[in-house]
Amino acid sequence: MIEVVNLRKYFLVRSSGIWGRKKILRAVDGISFSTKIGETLAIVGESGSGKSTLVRCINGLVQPTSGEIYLDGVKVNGLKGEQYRQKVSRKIQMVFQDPVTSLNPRMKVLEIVSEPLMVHTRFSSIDRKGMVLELLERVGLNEKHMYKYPGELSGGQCQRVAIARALSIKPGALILDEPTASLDVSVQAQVIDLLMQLQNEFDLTYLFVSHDISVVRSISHRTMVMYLGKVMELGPTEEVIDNPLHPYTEILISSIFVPDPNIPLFRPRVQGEPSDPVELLSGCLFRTRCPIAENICSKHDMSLKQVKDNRFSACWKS
Amino acid sequence: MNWLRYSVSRLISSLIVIFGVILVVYVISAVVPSDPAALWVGPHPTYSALQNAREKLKLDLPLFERFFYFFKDLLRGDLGISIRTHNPVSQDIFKAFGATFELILFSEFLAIIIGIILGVYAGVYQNKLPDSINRIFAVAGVSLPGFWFGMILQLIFFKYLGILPLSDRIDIVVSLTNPFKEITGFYLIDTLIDRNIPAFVDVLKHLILPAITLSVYPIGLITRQVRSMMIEVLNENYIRTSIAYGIPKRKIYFQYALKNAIAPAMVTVALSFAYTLVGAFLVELIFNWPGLGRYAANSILSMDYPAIVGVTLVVSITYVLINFVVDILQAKIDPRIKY
Amino acid sequence: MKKLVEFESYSLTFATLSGKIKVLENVSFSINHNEVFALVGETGCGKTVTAISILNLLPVNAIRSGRIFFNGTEIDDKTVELIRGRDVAMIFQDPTSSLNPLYTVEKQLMDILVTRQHMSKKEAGLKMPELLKQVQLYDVDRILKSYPHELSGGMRQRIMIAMALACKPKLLIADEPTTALDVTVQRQILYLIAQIKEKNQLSILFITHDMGIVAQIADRVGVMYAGMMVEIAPKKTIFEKPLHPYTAGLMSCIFNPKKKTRPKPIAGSVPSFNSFSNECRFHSRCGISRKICSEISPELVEIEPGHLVACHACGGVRDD
Amino acid sequence: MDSILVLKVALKKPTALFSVVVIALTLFMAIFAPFITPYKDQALGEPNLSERLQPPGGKHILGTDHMGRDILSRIIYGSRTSLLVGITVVTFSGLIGMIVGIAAGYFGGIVDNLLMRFTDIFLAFPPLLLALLIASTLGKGLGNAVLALVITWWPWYARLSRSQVLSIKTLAYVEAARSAGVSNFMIMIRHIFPNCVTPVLVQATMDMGSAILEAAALSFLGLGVQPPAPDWGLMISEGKNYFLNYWWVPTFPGLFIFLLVMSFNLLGDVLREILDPRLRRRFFL
Amino acid sequence: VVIYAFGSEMITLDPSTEFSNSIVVLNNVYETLTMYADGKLVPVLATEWKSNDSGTEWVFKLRKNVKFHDGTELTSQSVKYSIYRCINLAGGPSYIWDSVESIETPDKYTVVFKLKYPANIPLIAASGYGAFIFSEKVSQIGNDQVITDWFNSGNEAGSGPYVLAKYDPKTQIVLRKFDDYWGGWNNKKFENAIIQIVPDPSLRSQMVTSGKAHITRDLIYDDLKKLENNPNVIVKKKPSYQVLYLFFNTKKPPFNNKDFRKAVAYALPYDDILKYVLLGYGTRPNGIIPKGMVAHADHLEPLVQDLNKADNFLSKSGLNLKSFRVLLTYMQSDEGEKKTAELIWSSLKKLGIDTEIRPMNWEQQWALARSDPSQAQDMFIMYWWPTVMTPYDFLYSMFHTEDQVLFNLSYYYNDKVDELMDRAVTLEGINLKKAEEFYRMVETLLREDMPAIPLYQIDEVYVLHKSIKGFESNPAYPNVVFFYNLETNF
Ligand SMILES: Nc1ncnc2c1ncn2[C@@H]1O[C@H](COP(=O)(O)OP(=O)(O)OP(=O)(O)O)[C@@H](O)[C@H]1O
Ligand SMILES: Nc1ncnc2c1ncn2[C@@H]1O[C@H](COP(=O)(O)OP(=O)(O)OP(=O)(O)O)[C@@H](O)[C@H]1O
Ligand SMILES: [Mg+2]
Ligand SMILES: [Mg+2]
Repeated sequence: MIEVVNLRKYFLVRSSGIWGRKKILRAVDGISFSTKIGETLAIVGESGSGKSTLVRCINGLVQPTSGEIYLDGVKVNGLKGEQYRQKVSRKIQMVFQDPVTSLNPRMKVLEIVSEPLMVHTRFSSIDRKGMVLELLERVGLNEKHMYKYPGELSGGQCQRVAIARALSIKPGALILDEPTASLDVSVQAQVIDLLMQLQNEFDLTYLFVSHDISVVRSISHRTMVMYLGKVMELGPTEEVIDNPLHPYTEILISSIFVPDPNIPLFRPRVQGEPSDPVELLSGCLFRTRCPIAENICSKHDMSLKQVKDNRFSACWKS
Repeated sequence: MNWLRYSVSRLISSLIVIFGVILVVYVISAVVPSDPAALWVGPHPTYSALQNAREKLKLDLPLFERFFYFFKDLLRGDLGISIRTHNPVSQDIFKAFGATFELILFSEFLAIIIGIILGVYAGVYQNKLPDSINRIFAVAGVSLPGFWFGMILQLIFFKYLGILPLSDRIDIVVSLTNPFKEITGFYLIDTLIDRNIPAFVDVLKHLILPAITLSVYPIGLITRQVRSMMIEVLNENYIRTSIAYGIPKRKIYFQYALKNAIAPAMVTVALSFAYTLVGAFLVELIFNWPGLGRYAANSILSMDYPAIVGVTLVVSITYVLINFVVDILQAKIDPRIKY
Repeated sequence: MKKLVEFESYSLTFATLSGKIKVLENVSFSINHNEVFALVGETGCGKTVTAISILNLLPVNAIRSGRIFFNGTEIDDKTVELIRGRDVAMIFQDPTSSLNPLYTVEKQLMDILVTRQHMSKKEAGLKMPELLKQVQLYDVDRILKSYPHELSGGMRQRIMIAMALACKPKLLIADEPTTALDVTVQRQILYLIAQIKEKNQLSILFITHDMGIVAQIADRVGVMYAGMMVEIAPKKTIFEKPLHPYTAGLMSCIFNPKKKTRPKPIAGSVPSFNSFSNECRFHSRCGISRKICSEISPELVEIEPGHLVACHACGGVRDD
Repeated sequence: MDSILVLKVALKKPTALFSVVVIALTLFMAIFAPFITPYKDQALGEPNLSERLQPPGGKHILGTDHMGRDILSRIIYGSRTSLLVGITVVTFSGLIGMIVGIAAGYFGGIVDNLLMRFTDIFLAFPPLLLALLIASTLGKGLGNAVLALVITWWPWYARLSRSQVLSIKTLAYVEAARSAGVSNFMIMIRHIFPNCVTPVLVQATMDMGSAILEAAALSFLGLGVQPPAPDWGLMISEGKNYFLNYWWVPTFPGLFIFLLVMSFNLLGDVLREILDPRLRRRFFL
Repeated sequence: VVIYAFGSEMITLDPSTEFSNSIVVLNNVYETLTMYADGKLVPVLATEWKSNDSGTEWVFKLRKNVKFHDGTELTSQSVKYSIYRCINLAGGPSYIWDSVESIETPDKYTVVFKLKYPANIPLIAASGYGAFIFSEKVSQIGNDQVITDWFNSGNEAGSGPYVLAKYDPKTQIVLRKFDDYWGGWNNKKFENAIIQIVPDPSLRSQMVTSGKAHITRDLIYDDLKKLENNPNVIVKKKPSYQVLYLFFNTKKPPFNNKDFRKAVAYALPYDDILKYVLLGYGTRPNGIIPKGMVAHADHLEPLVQDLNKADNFLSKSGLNLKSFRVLLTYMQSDEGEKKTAELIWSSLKKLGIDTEIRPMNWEQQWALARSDPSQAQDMFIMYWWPTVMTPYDFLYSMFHTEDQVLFNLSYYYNDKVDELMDRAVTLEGINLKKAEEFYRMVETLLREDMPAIPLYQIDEVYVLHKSIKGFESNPAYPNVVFFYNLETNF
């Protein structure tokens, strides 16, 4: 369904100093992966690791610096206008993190959900209304909500509207950029539940961006761990979580607080924060924080290697 | 370092803007549907006198060439010759500058002091009585037609109370009986340098009404801006932090909040400078103040385009420079500003 | 054990453009010496306003009723001045906006030490490196000279903690101190807070909605729902034998990284505050609501020692 | 926030109520001028030389001017020009400014740079100065004065709407529309424009006052409305030669300008305070 | 000290080119060969003069022992230098010397003017502009431009009773007595004179009543009426030679229609204009030439408002009033023009003519008038006053055929009129009677064709503080106060 080959996205940023030379920020640095239809691929990593940039490249909101993106086997990067509408937005839609800002506060739910329909189809407004109602009901809302403004809805309801909008033109894949990060626990559960149902029903492919590994475990089939624009580990979710190959994955997972009162608070396995993506090091990017780093890590190539049949890791030790 | 880079880049963009300003002003003034030659020669000229004037003023050259000459002269600080007064414009402006700047600086000084005090006060007592009174005053300040307000003040303080002079910078009699040397062009300072107290008092009396007239608008503007900046800042989380840590109120208002509020409010101060620069045009007319404004208004009314260009340039460049200084100061106050 | 903080049927109403809304209803609980009391609940249920009530940092449009005691004295406009920055210190959710952007770290720490601890500048200068080391910041000179925006999120939160430590408080209020941070950093900060608590023998009012954090750091837990305290119990009880249907629902919503679960969400969403009259605020989403639930707001009652629940269905009866 | 609520809240404030009343009365005067004016001919400029410079009272409630014309009548008719100037200046500069600002903000890059450098040049003039320059070049007259004001004002709206757009365009709903394939033009129309209208509107309310004030200043300098047409600024200007001995000639028109301008400013202030959450105080000190 | 509160700023100060306000200063600092007073010529620097029979050569004898302020003596060389400088610089007033072919200086005190065509040189030499005599020594300063700059920065080289002590053209000009003045001094005269620039008329009036100034003019007429009853001041009025004319655009419909012009002429409220615009401080000349000047049109009656006649002419014109709108321009800075325009507007409205009155500044409206008659304004009001005190100055400038429009703003071309004027002017110096006759014939023709009509002739009104004696205004030198003639009362 989605295939990404050696994707890079560099930003130019200005650094300090009188004449401030421009420097390169490697937000996404040579990433390749592919997904199957009906599969959920989770992308996890700390903030700034390039998750959003990656998925925004895929649906064309950001122009990648290099690399190729294929949707259903068609190369889609750099498309514009009608081409873009046909080959990208019909196939892949996005749900954003913040339910409040992802809906135009001056449009009614009906208008919001029917906007993609207006762009992509020629249905009459009555037909569209019917379709919108159907969609709303599918995501657990009803006719009442059709004439409300986003400001009158709760966060969870807003996120449902956003999902309905994404589904309105029946895309094959959804990009979910932390769709539950700003929701409450109880609402988060509702939305995840809904997403799982929808996937079953429409055979959707999900790119699920998150930094909450607990949620990832419940929803995704495979997981990709990113750090400073590079993939650290890729593999089936359960295996990655239960038996991480890369020390970074291991640390990420050990940092999670398990909701179990019997586990006492233990000392953090890692210190410091991710280094500045502008001043990248040679060799393994994680070695400055890695508990098992050795001198040789600074020279070692850190491209993703296949370790077992479906497991990949970028650590030479694994 | 950052600060220096910011200053340099702002300076460059200011220069570009100034060039644009020059171009715009020149083009606007050059398409004037009037005959500068007629102004140059005065009333009832002969035809040949007009023709001579046209040649002298290079009116027969194409606009582009005229701009070229104009710009070349400008780089040497030469603004051309006023068609109305036949003096070099730069000289006219230089003479008028002192009078105007004395008035503007005095009013702006009043405005900044009063505006900040009222603004902080109103911001701290948001929606309480002092705030409401303040706000009505501030709004009234920005709503008064200065040219009208000046007349009303003249009516009250000159005609009815008889305690302040009607107009001019100094009384003729005082200037004759207590002459002083013009050094800075600021009479207040000149009289002081001369230790000429009667003249100083007279100058001050003459300054009061025009300065008040000119400062009501900036006072309103600054009060309003400082007030809303104060409110905004007092809502910030870091102020809440300071309160939570028990930092004394006075320190919070006048040190933390004011510093944070003043950086953005400085833009308003710059804006209010722009107002006084031009407000002086009207105020000087009413108070017969021999400054740039009166010169400008007369030039505009008689379409003396080198003078108009000159004054506009001087005023706009002053304004651009004030903005530049404000930006730099802001960057100095607020370490977050980068570009 | 003497109570450090005590809320006595504390209610809070906001006057807003669209009328008055009662955001806290009859909140009563207490925090003991040397314990971590975690306050959990969904967004907007009133955790923050409860916490800042202790320091009286409420907005001007707040109308309060009921009483709050600190160390036995009632907190009012006067007494609160005495405890701010001395007995009680607070760490906020968003360290970026909670530090003054125009002053260096040094100046901000110094002001607290000088004005609240009555140190001389010189003493304060000696104290500051020590404080920074306590929060595991070792590059002292650079950090002191830095402006907040030049530091990373984790460092800023450590600075906030250092500011709190500078006060030698008896109570530390931590309002979602790690929500804005990355997972790896979250654990560092929490571990730091826990260490400090052990070393300095202080009480912590810890606000969060992450049950994982509660599970690891809290001693006792208070669960809030729409401005009401619905259940208070020791941590273990909350996780293992929650009584209030809301708490129970909450527990079943939680994802666990150790097992693949299909969560069982609570239906519906939190109603808006202005729709409440005198009723159980949870009854519209409650699976076991009865008629009485829509008429009378349940009181918080102690069902077993240390376990308080506000639910008509559980009133006195233990039905697990 | 919905507009009814805003209105309701606003009208609870005495200042807002006051300004709404003044504005409504002025509007009434402007619309019904022919029916409520005591001396219509005089209002339109007909000299009435036998009653020159009469003090207020009696036949002429606010007195007469140097041509014997009834000042009240001229003030009533003058409200038309003032309101007209205010509305046209604000509308046109608002529209132009929004178009430029939205285009610059939305497209960014070179478009933004070009447009904004261009507006910067206009912003580098103190506004009234540029208006004076333009009005004197274009020639005297109301139309030219309005044009001059529009030329000096649109950059402010451009800047305001650009900054709005910059914050709106990063919001997820714009990205959502883009990824749904909505064209740039439609995004600007449907998503960006409606969301930057409110601040522009609030600004415009306040600017109504300033526009009226600046138009009056231009008239005062002889660059705006031309005699014998009735206009408040012009009346002050004409009264300038008489005010020391005949105080009422400039005083009343000035008072009307002041009240109207102040009303717009007060209203704008209240609206801004209601609509801008940052101006609502939250913490207790 | 005597203080003259004056309304306008000074501009230039070069005696050879000055054509504007500064004559107020110059006439006290410089002197001319002759002066014009009440229709007669008075000797000043020249003591006597005579011409040949054809009026093409004039001989002037100079006054002896006249000192310039720079110490040099008045000689025929300085006269020659001064007049040549005026001619060579070709500034505004240079045209008065147009007739001069050459100037000869046979001896130290004799000046001979050789002319291209007959002209009244003694009268020309009395002109308030361009006829000042100054020391030849200034030629040593540098080239013409340098000299001009030298003058404009507040220097002078005159022979008048006062020297320029301080020159601040926008605020104040201070004059101090010249000790060596040939006219001598007595202790009643003022040793210092100040020209204070006070643009605000109310303030000027305030200043004389309170004694802060002693002389002023150009007050608001309403204020003047009050001042007449004020015991502290004396209001002096006298007809000036300044007349306000209304020009009709005879090259463009509807004013190319003579009957229409007459209809408008009879519709105007002349009395109201005099009464309300000037509040009586003015008169009406019978024709174009102002009252008090040679060749005033005594044989004509002034125009009066007559609405019947106006209606008759209107119907005779056969124009459809609904089909056009006429434009009247006036100078915005002038109250009188403005009010007059409003009165014209209102009376034409009563006649059914839709008029737009548009204030413009002088250069703009003049530029418009000079552009293309078919695009120019329909009516134009303008003041005219003479440079040389001859009727020719009025009639020739405004009604003689011009190749390039300058001041014939009615675009009036009449060979008969041209010829009469051309002959009259050559006779002026030798046979004034005959010249006057020709001028009156021109007036008759102009009344018939009505290309322009005089609206009023303003009075020169000076307000003096009661402490001042000896003031006499001289309309040939508008605005000028000859401080030397004044004496103090105390
Ligand atoms: N438009 C941009 N210009 C410059 N730098 C950018 C831009 N967009 C993103 N970046 C940088 O690229 C890096 C990756 O950003 P990205 O938003 O993809 O991270 P993320 O993994 O989604 O983080 P988060 O978890 O916080 O959402 C960051 O360092 C960010 O600062
Ligand atoms: N100044 C105010 N005026 C009106 N309502 C307010 C005000 N401040 C807070 N509220 C309301 O009070 C309720 C409680 O807010 P509070 O900030 O305590 O929630 P919280 O539990 O801390 O939520 P979160 O988890 O999002 O921090 C909210 O519904 C909020 O909208
Ligand atoms: Mg992201
Ligand atoms: Mg909170």
